[in-house]
Amino acid sequence: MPTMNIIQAVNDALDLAMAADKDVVILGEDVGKFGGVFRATVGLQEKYGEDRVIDTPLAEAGIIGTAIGMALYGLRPVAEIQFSDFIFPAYDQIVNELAKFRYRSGGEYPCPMVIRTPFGGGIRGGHYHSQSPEATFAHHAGLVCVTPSNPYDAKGLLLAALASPDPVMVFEPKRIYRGPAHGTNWSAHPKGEVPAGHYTVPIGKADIARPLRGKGIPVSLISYGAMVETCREAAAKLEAEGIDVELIDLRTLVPYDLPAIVESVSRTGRAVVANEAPKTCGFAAEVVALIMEHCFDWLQAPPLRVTGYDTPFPYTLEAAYLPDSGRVAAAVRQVARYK
Amino acid sequence: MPTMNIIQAVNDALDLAMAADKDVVILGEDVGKFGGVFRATVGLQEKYGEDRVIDTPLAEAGIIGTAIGMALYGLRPVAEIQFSDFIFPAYDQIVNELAKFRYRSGGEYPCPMVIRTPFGGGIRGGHYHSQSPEATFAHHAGLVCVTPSNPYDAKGLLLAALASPDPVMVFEPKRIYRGPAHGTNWSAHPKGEVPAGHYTVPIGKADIARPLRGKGIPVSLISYGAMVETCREAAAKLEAEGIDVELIDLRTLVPYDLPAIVESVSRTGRAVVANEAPKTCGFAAEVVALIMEHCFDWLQAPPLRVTGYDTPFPYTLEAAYLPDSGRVAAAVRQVARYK
Amino acid sequence: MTRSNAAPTARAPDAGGAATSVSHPPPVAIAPMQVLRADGTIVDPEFIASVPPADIARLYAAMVAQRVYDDRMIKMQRQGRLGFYLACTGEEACAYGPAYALRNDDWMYPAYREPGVALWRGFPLQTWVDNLVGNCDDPVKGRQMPVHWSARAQNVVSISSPVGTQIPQCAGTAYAMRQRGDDAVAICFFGEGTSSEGDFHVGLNFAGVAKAPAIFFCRNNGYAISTPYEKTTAAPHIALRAHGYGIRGQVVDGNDLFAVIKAVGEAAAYARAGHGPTLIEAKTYRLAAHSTSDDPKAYRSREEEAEALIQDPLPRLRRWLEAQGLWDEAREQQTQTEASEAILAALALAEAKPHPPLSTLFDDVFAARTPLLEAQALELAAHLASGESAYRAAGGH
Amino acid sequence: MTRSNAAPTARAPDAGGAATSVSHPPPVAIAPMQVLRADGTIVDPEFIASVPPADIARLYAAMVAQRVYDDRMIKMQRQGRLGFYLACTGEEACAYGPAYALRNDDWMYPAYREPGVALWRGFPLQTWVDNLVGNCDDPVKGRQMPVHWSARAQNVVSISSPVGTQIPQCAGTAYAMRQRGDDAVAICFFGEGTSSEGDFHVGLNFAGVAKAPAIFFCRNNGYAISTPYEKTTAAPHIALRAHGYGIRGQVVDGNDLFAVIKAVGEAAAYARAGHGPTLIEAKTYRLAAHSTSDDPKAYRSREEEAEALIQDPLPRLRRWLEAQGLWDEAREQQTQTEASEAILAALALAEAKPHPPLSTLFDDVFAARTPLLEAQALELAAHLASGESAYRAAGGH
Ligand SMILES: Cc1ncc(C[n+]2csc(CCOP(=O)(O)OP(=O)(O)O)c2C)c(N)n1
Ligand SMILES: Cc1ncc(C[n+]2csc(CCOP(=O)(O)OP(=O)(O)O)c2C)c(N)n1
Ligand SMILES: [Mg+2]
Ligand SMILES: [Mg+2]
Repeated sequence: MPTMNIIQAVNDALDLAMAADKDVVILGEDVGKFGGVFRATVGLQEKYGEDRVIDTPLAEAGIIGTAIGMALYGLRPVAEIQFSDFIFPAYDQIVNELAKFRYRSGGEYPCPMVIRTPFGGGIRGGHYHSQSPEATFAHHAGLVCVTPSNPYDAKGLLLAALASPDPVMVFEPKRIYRGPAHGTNWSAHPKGEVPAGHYTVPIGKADIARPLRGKGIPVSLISYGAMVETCREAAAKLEAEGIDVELIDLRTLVPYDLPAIVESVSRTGRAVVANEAPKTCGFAAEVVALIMEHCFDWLQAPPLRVTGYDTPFPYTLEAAYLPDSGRVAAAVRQVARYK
Repeated sequence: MPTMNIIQAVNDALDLAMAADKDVVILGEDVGKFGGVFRATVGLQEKYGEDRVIDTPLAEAGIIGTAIGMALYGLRPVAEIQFSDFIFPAYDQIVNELAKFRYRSGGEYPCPMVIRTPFGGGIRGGHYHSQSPEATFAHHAGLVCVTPSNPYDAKGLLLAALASPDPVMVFEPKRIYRGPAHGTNWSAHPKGEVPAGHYTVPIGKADIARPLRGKGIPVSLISYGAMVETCREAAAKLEAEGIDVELIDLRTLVPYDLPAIVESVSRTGRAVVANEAPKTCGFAAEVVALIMEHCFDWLQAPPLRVTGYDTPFPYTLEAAYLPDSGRVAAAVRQVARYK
Repeated sequence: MTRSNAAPTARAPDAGGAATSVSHPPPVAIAPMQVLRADGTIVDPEFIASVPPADIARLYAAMVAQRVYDDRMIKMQRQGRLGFYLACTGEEACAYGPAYALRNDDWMYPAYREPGVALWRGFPLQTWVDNLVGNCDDPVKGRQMPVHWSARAQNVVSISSPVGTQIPQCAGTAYAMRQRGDDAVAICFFGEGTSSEGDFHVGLNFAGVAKAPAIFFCRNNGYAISTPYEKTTAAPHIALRAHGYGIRGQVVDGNDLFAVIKAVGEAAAYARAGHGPTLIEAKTYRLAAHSTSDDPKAYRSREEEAEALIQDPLPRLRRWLEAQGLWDEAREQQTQTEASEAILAALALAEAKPHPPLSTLFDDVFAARTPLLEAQALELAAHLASGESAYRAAGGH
Repeated sequence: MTRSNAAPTARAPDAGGAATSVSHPPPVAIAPMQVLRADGTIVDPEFIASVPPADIARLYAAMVAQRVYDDRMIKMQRQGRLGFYLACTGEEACAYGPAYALRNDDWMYPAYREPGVALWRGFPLQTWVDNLVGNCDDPVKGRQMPVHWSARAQNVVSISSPVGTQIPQCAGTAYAMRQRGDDAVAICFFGEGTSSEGDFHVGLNFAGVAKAPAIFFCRNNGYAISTPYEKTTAAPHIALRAHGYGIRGQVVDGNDLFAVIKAVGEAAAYARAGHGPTLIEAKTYRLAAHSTSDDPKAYRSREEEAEALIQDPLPRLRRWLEAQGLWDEAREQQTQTEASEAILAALALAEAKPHPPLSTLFDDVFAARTPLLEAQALELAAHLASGESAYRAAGGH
């Protein structure tokens, strides 16, 4: 099977979709000749023309607003927002228009389209090239939100998004675009194997990224995006300490896979939830609240959150800011040893 | 002591601040001659002139963007966003600029200013005149977020906001602008008594809106904004059923008053958190997660949330959508009777 | 966004050389295009001759009916029978003119002041009133305030409250039309106040670069709620902004139905010919209050309103029709009576219909209900059964 | 936003009458204002005579130094000594010209391509380099990427990455200046790509209505990363947008230092006189890559770049200075050598400085740390002490 990194997997999915359906169009800043600042659309303009891979003026509200108008008419736009830090000029179009179109029109005007945007830190991008705003979209009803953590899911989720009747936001973990960790690449990783041709990863289904090994105190560790690899690292470290981590990769934030969460936490009685975004009102808060509501009787310890700090994202001190495997491990230990 | 409704209290606070400090300016859509669509700025343009009470062009990004520029130079702008449903064109200016100015400039450019915006449903405003987006601002570090629930706090918090060195967002509960409930007005309510002259309600301090009466199963009920009155109604109803509610009005969402939450819940062992916004990633999720992290050992029951449903806001079925005192009471009962 | 405009590149050419200021002061006021003046004089007999007079009579009748609907619905709101209403009084030509000038496969993005565009295309009066009431036959299932309807069968897009968002959407739809090889155009309606939003700028600029077959129709009615034109912009005309997007601009007398038809017709022909978008600014006046929540006495004078009445599109058209022998007092009376009866009957019918079913609360958020929404629907059902529901207490079923 | 512009009201006047299209096709290209052409010919001797030649020599020296800094820092980035860099090569006149034309109490909102505006006002080279490195003396405490500095003492506002946000902010600052009775102006720099953002529109329109003493300086360097001007807008000039805001517009040769000084000086005088804002469009060319993350080979030709070199602002100015006997090869060499030594020395010093202290992570979010931030600071301290920290593992202190 071919191995790919996430960028290649995204590019492959887009290529397949464009070849299969001439209504699929891509639009965004620098997506054409340049192939996007992360190169996710490389080669597509050459192949499908300037009318289907559209270099837009520099205006995110315009990208999303025009994409909505295209989708209403029947095209299937894939809008790229260069960094999710720059998605906010389009916030109104996304949360007041895109999210509500089907509902507010009584079902007359559904608006299926895809927004791809790289999110998260770890690329030395500082303040404005590192944010993780997914929770502020998940809060507004009407937006499907997915976050792949590896090449296999990146392709499968994007193809699922392209087939969805709903608007889908794909938050792409830019830190691990090219490899699961600094200095390694995806070809060594099982999830780097990406089938050729069309397949989908179902929206709304979490993945057990690492099952319990059956030895040690079991703890559910729930995360998504680039943090999945950080959690995997923590799990490996904890194995030796007699802590057995079940790592759940949510993959979809909206609609989330509650049965998968409940099933795991009711078995382990212990949970840690990790996201890179700031703590206050981040997605981890939602998962903890859900665990409360659905697993209270099984809990052996309070579920803890590992998150970014409640500050803007720094540059020089990025490595101190980013939740690392050490912080995840410490929280898991605390939960495992709770009495 | 004079009695006022919330609109009058806001107007009074603005009047006092403008009289005391000529750097205070008000800007927004229709705030001048018209006095704002909710009449909060009535009479101020006449008194302080068109240069200090500014009718802006219809552009929320312009209102906030220019206010930021004014604040950086030393004015103290109070920007009105007509409905919080229409704040999203300014989302980028608020979360990427206003929230981060002090931090990103190493402290060189603080940006103290106030944004007032009515939020929440209950006025038959449907889809686009009813939203509660506070959690999506609380998530971005750097914004103080306050939500008065009565005239006394409305004036005191606004005057505190005007004296704050930080940017402050005031989410005003428009449903109860003129009375704590449909058909009654604030003059009958103790919190309708509003001292003349300057006073502040401290930012970051919750209020015990209804202390325990000492009889029955104690439950902490935590809320803010217009929902406080809904919760008060529920508490009155529950008293007869042997359930003793301690009602905490958060008043400030960022920075929240953790000691007040922990103190109450560790005493009662039972908690319900209510907000009007949709459930997923709403502010109630944060409060539940905090309760988990800080009160686990005292908990007798899982903390529950009472929230809006995860749909856009409806019009005809508004009364079915809005969390009413019956839904709050049911959740409190469930928590009180949990075994 | 491809078909290049062959615009000069950005590099500084050494050509010319005299120190030229682009525009200082900005260009003087431009007289709006007119066909039939308020005083009855005809500016463009050729254009008038090109429109079947019977069509004008039909349009006039529809405009008269619209005014009757508006008057009645404002009264009904005052009587508490509607939650909210918003009239287009004085601006009828800006809805019926474009509706007439375009084809049924042309898409429309109205603001909230153009029910006429859908009614003209056959959107049933009853459905429109069902929306005003928010009953089970409201096309938007009671989810939005009155006047926020949707008319899929008429190719009129669901109305939004946030102003301006429709402008880039219209550009996108126009792009899609060209991309699909369809010969249609897309038009977007908005007020001069709305032209201050960022979405105006991004929408027109996108359409310009893409040469999308779009028409941007700015109803300049002098006010954005209480905000007068002078506080909206320092530009003498909104249409001057066309320069800045390299697109066609047009100022038109928005109270002159003929002129509006002509302007939109020309813009549509231009767009269909592949030349790109036009920004039309129609000068008109909001004779009505902004909405039933507004009282214009707070911010404008009775004299100003009286003066504006002279430009009213209805009497001007009526005089012309009468001169052609196509209208008289009897027809006027009959049209008004019929409209009044029709709208009141529709309202009575609408009021008799039940609320949208509770299930509609949870439908259409997504194509299918999520498990969370299923759970919330069950929660609500249990709550309603509990006897503690405020909705039930208020008589909801 | 008050001082009324006495704009015509929005009501349709009956005046005029001929069917007038505002602009179709849009006005033809306007020659940029020039003072000193690339070929050395002088267009405006009077203006040249009004500037002390010694000042021009100083400006030229600063521009030469800037180019040296840019060259060195790009190399340093390639060697891994900087995380990121972004040069203004070819566009130096657009920073040093405005800096010279304005007073020190005039506020500046630069984008990321104008370090010159602060350096000219005395922002220390060392501080600038401390920012590039993000060390403990970086004025923004290592919180932003390189080239996002802040210079409070110079009245230059903290640089943001999101483009365009500065434009309404600049309008607001200008408003505040007038409100305070200060005689200052505010200027905002941005690229032609940025002029597509909604913030451009809302900012210029606000400033226009308010007649705020603002200058909007659009550096039209032909590209927004890879996006060429033709895909940014169909308008031949960004400055044409001034019409649509009722403000003054000006196209200027951005590679002609004299012309830039003149344009900004005139705009400032106009603003100080109470006439309101000016939109200046400076035609230039981005000789550099967009940033060290970019490679222009992917989207433009070597021929185009070579052709653009002819317009380079530096040689043109040097020839003039040499003709005046104010410059020669020796001074050129000396300036370059000194600049090179200065920047490399500053870099070495900067690299030797420690990181910003960890406490800076939690400071300045608010004026005072909240309890939550205090708790998180303690959490981080405990984590660093645990031996499991990635930051510590990577050598952080
Ligand atoms: C984004 C947004 N901000 C504010 C409002 C509130 N609002 C509704 S209508 C209106 C005025 C619109 O004026 P204009 O565009 O001139 O249209 P008109 O009502 O005159 O037809 C305002 C401010 C809104 N609906 N949307
Ligand atoms: C809101 C926003 N969107 C996207 C970006 C990414 N970005 C950085 S610079 C740039 C191009 C800017 O072009 P232009 O305004 O012409 O300035 P220039 O770089 O040419 O000086 C883009 C798209 C950004 N910084 N901010
Ligand atoms: Mg208007
Ligand atoms: Mg550029």
